[in-house]
Amino acid sequence: MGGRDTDIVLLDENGIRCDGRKVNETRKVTIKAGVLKNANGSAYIEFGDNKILVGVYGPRDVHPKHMSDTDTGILRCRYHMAPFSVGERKNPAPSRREVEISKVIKEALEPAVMLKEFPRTAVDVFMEVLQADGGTRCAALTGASVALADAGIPMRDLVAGCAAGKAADAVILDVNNEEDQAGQADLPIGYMPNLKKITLLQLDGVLTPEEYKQCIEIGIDGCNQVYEIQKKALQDKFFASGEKQ
Amino acid sequence: MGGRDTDIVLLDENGIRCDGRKVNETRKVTIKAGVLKNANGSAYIEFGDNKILVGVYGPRDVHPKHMSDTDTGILRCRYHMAPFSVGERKNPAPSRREVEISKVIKEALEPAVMLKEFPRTAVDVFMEVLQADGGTRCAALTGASVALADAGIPMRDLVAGCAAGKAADAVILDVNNEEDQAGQADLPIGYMPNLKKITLLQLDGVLTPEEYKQCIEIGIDGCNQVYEIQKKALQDKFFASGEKQ
Amino acid sequence: MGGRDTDIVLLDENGIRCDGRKVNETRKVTIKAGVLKNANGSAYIEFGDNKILVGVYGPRDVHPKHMSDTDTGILRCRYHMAPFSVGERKNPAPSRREVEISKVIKEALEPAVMLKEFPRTAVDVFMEVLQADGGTRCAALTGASVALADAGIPMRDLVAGCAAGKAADAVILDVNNEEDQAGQADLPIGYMPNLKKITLLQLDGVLTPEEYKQCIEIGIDGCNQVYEIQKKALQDKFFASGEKQ
Amino acid sequence: MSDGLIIDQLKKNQILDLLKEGKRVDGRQFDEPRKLTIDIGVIPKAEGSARARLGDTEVVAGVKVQPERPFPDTGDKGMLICTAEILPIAHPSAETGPPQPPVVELARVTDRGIRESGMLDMKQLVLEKDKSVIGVFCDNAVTDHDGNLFDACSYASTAAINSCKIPKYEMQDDAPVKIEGEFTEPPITTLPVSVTMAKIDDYIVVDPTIEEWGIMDARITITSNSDGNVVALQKGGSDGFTQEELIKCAETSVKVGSQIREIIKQSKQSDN
Amino acid sequence: MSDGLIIDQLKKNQILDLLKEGKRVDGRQFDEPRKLTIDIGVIPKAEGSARARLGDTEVVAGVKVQPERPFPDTGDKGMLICTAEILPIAHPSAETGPPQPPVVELARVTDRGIRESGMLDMKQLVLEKDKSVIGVFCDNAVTDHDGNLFDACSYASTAAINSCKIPKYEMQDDAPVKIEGEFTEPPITTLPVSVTMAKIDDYIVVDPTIEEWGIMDARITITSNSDGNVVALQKGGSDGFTQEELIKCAETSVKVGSQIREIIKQSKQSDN
Amino acid sequence: MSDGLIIDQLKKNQILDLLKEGKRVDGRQFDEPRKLTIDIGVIPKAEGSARARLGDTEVVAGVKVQPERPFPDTGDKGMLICTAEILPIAHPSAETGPPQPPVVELARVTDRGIRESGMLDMKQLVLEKDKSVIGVFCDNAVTDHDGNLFDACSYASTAAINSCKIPKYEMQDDAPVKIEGEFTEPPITTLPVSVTMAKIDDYIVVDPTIEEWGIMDARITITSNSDGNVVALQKGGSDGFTQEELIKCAETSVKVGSQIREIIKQSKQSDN
Repeated sequence: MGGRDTDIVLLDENGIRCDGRKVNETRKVTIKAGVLKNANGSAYIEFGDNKILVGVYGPRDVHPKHMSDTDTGILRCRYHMAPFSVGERKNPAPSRREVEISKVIKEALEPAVMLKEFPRTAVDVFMEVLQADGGTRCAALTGASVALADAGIPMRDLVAGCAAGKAADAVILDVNNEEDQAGQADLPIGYMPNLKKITLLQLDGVLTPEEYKQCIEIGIDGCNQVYEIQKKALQDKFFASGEKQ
Repeated sequence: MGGRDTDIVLLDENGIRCDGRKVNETRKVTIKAGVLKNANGSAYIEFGDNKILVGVYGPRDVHPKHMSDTDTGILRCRYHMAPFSVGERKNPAPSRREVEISKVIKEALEPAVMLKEFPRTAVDVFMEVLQADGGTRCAALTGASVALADAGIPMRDLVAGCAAGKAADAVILDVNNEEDQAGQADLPIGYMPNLKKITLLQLDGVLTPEEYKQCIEIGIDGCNQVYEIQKKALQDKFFASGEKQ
Repeated sequence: MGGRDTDIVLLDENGIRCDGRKVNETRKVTIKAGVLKNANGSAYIEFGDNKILVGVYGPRDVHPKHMSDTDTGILRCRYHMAPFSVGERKNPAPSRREVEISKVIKEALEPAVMLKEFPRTAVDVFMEVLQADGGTRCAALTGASVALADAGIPMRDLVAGCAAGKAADAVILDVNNEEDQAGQADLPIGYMPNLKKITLLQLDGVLTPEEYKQCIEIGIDGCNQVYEIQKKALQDKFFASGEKQ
Repeated sequence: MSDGLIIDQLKKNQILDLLKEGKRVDGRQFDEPRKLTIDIGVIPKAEGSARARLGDTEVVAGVKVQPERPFPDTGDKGMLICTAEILPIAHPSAETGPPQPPVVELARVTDRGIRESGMLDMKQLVLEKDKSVIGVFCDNAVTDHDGNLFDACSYASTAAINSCKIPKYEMQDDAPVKIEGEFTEPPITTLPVSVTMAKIDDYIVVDPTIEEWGIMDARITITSNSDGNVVALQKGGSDGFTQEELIKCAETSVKVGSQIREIIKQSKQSDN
Repeated sequence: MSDGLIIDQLKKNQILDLLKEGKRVDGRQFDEPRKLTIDIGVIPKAEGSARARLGDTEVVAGVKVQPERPFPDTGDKGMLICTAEILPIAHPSAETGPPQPPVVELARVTDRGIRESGMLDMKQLVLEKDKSVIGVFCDNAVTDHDGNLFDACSYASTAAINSCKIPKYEMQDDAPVKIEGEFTEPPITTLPVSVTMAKIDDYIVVDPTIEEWGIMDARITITSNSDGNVVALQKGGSDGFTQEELIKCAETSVKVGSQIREIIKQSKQSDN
Repeated sequence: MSDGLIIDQLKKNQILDLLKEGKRVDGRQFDEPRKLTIDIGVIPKAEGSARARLGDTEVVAGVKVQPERPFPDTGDKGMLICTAEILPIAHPSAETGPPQPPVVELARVTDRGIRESGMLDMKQLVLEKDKSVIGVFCDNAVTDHDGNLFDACSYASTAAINSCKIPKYEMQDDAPVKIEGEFTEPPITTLPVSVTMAKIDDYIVVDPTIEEWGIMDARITITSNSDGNVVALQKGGSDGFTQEELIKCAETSVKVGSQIREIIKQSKQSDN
């Protein structure tokens, strides 16, 4: 952030972005629920060129026992990148960045999950980034919501994720990798459309108060679009007759 | 493996190897049982220039308790190289290679140990390589069998270890360090002579099916020779009058 | 130690050291007890340019339980340096040096603490070096004694710390950083003035038997001086009307 | 989201009852931070340092400045790394050992607030392009924990970096050599300041104490710069915020942040 | 040897009873592997990739190719490293944290099968002797675990490396610079394929499912190359094999391996 | 301070009763170490090695000598590092895994005794100033533990270093190249020898066995050099020493140390 030197044209004279999108357009998002055999729930999401696999296990016993809570279930999240998911091979051990994102996603999902329904147990959400292209945390969060629902975990709402941001002095929706690297700000958002609550919010980069407002506005729009795709994925899994891949 | 460049003559025109042996000859093996004061059983083995000390503790309690098994005893093995045991000083922390060899040796010893005789407890086998010269895993396995017997652990058979391999296009017995580095294949074998079962088998390098058969054949021969030395070491310990070093 | 090359004059023709002190003079020591809000006891000590903060928690429960002792309380000590406390930034993870010093200080404090008075529990002493200038272990030990007393832990005596040493062929008191680097010996001492027992003693460097005797002699003198400052700090905390900073 | 802090039910009810009346346990307004005191130069041997006391929360930040070999793709900029650790003296619940997720988050949020603001003009911290650059390491040590470590670390870091001295180096034989006793001012462009707000029920309060922290439903940390722009942001906790709340929080952050910024500025002047 | 998998006694008896009748639970012949599907190019941004599904076991392998500084004694050869991890999504028993011995073994056996076969002609992967060589990293991620991870990782790795592209580099000022958009084929010499057999009582079955894996007495993994030679081998489990069994297993491995090799070859062609 | 060793009360009383009569359990005088046997050259492939048996405590020390890049501020001196580990074969209480504080202390005290004595003239171990120096690594492996590991490691280390051979190296293209078969003697200046004394009640005994170690109140390890000077010192345990005791301990250390030094010297001669 903060405008690294680059030759890339992030926004042309017609308001078209480097990947052909308009400023308020998301990348193509496809989600498929129930893709893993062993997991209690799962989802595979492609969010632009991001490719993320999410598996959910639980509610299940907690070891060691003293980590469990007699009043409530606990949610545990792990966001992890495959070594081959990024440009230069990544060390497989979890980085501090992955530890932080895991925590932020956990706290974005907690408002949506009815944890009190399964006291003493844990639900584990494992997000595996197979290919990364900017905006992985929003994509992982989006997929995790679908995987939780697929696992039959009681939920108040789905959480949909989409980033807003700023590049070439314009407020844009769904920041891709080039815009993240060469742009001015990245504001990932997680949103519960029915409950109208933002549960994930971070910011890298500089925004005026006015731009900040616009980013939140446009980001919520993006989340609402993503939400429709989440619902469709769950319907396809539960109601569609077949079309198994 | 796979024929690294080297000037060394692994086999001369008379069929003599770089250390003076014939193709079907093992290096000199000496074993002494009962060499440590504190261990319940122990052995010191020299296998060519390999020098390995093995100590056995147990059967003893398992901590934490949930690692124990009410139906059977468990065998735990650690193969470890001293920092000064190899050409360039080795980091004392266990490498992934040492972790794998520990597991392979454990599974080579398990068929020989009557684990059901000591449920809820563990027997620990610690193998310390003081000097390495090719074939350490076979040597460590050989010494470990003797140390287990020395500890009075009930056993169905001893496991004897000896590698076969290929160098200078010939099938050879008991691969030494130079042959391992510059040769074509290394096939370590662990064998129970009475039960006629192979319990350790690995391979690095390329063998035709026919060579593979020959290697197993010659390797079993080598194990049978090593077995006689194992038995003698135990007899010397238990029946010989003295000759304490 | 052992006389590294340096241009510094450690002792001039008038017997004055590089920081202006005489050979038998300590640096300025100031101690303030009760400086932390959350800790059960605490102290801030400046020993020359050393600045060290000590916090004490306990007696409190021990986790895991099997680490506790039904017959006695246990003392746990952690000596730790802030990354910015030394010339070149220090990695925040505890070094082997810090592990050793923690153990040496623990064993220097144990004779002074009446551990039998609080069986099954632990007292934790955390020493944080904010700025280091030679002699940190003596300074930390000195501060820790005051913090333990401030926490109301029953004690037989305070332990006062001060190093003796050798520089420019002279026996000196309270070795500073330059003298530690360029001098000939450093002999840190921990001493219980009432019980007349030395509870911490280490040595780096070479001393003749006669110099060794002189070092212990002068070091005990230094500890006695430090002891007066310790007592004053505790009086200021408990009896003085106010003068809160 | 309590990050391991346990507050008893009685205390919780007391706090909630007061909030309903528009009051806080310690008498502050909802948008009023605790008293902030900043002392700079507390670690004279470090190139910069500051002790920040925010109520009973206390942090010591020390800045080390030393030459570093740059990463291959950023050889035209200096390096800046901020860290944070909660010392075990700070609270009975503080743990030694590898940092747990809440501490990793604290360190990363502290770092991001400084870094994303562009506080230091990193291009001025190059000794020789691609060979040697100046590294600025600002390590925060929490010495007493009464809640809201995010802001205390933000203030200590900004004050320490703002008041640091950059030693002069000369390149000799491709290696940087320090010129003893010569220093330059750090290339400061702006002063980033974070303000953390806790949401308890539907009330949002600035600068939560450890008790408010322990019972809050959600929190948000918003960092603004000298121009009143937003430069970093971190939502936490097990609940969410409405769009309106977030707009309001940003306004509060900019407003409160400008008061804090004055205290940080004065800390430097009072030292001179 | 169960590597932590627990199979109930009823299931175990059922499997054993069927084996005595010459049958397997899923209807396969003793020497018949499960259906293998390989899709290559599933990670387009990696230089090579493959997803292998062996029954319900699934592995994604990704290949990264990048310049590396060689070790002092192997400056005339490129680098090749294969790894494997069992993702926690793959099975309820999978653990995060440092790899346990069974995972270390999986990774090392996967690596050895590729490396010892000489699959890649490493001498062709040198940019400048002793200064810079091409490193090929093939990382296997197990995404669903229904037994026999050894073979699934072998097939995914071989397919991913076989189908990878090697970017072109030029040495400039002793440093390798990538030429965008230019690639060469990897220097493939042979296609190694492992076949794992489980011994249950005295029956030996190819490609065990997770249930067969959980009750087996011993196992052997034999890797053969395109010439039908044996290139790597790993015995595991708490029992041993007779000499005759081992000869038979090698024959089975070569035979089954040649069928598998055709599927791997076709996966590349169907992509083009 | 027992470092995890538990001695039963009966044994403890027996030891104490004997001490009151001026006797020790194994019949030794208070100032009498156990029988020391040193064999050098036990690891022929290492550049130096020694096995020290002190009673039933046994340590094998191996010395590796290899070229190293020096640290920036010590480019005019070779490197010397001694380590120690307690192998799990040595005692039922020995643990694998990262070294616990008692093992860290053992390693550091062993290292300090050798290093601070100036045993090796490090200035003679430079191949090219600031570029390449000779590193001497002496690793101690405790193989049987019957108490007083400090002294056993001290003797094994001193004997191993004293008898090591330094390979010859030539600098070629800024890199050191070993000249096969050529060696020089190590630049030995003095032979450091530690003597450890345990305080039990008010009795001080030299070279405690594991049982004496388990019940002692405090201990002190004093290392002296060939000139009879004190070069390193480490107090341990949960009690203190009086000034008089410490003076006496130093005298004992120098006296006993000179006997030990003869055994170490002879171990080298008997090898030749």
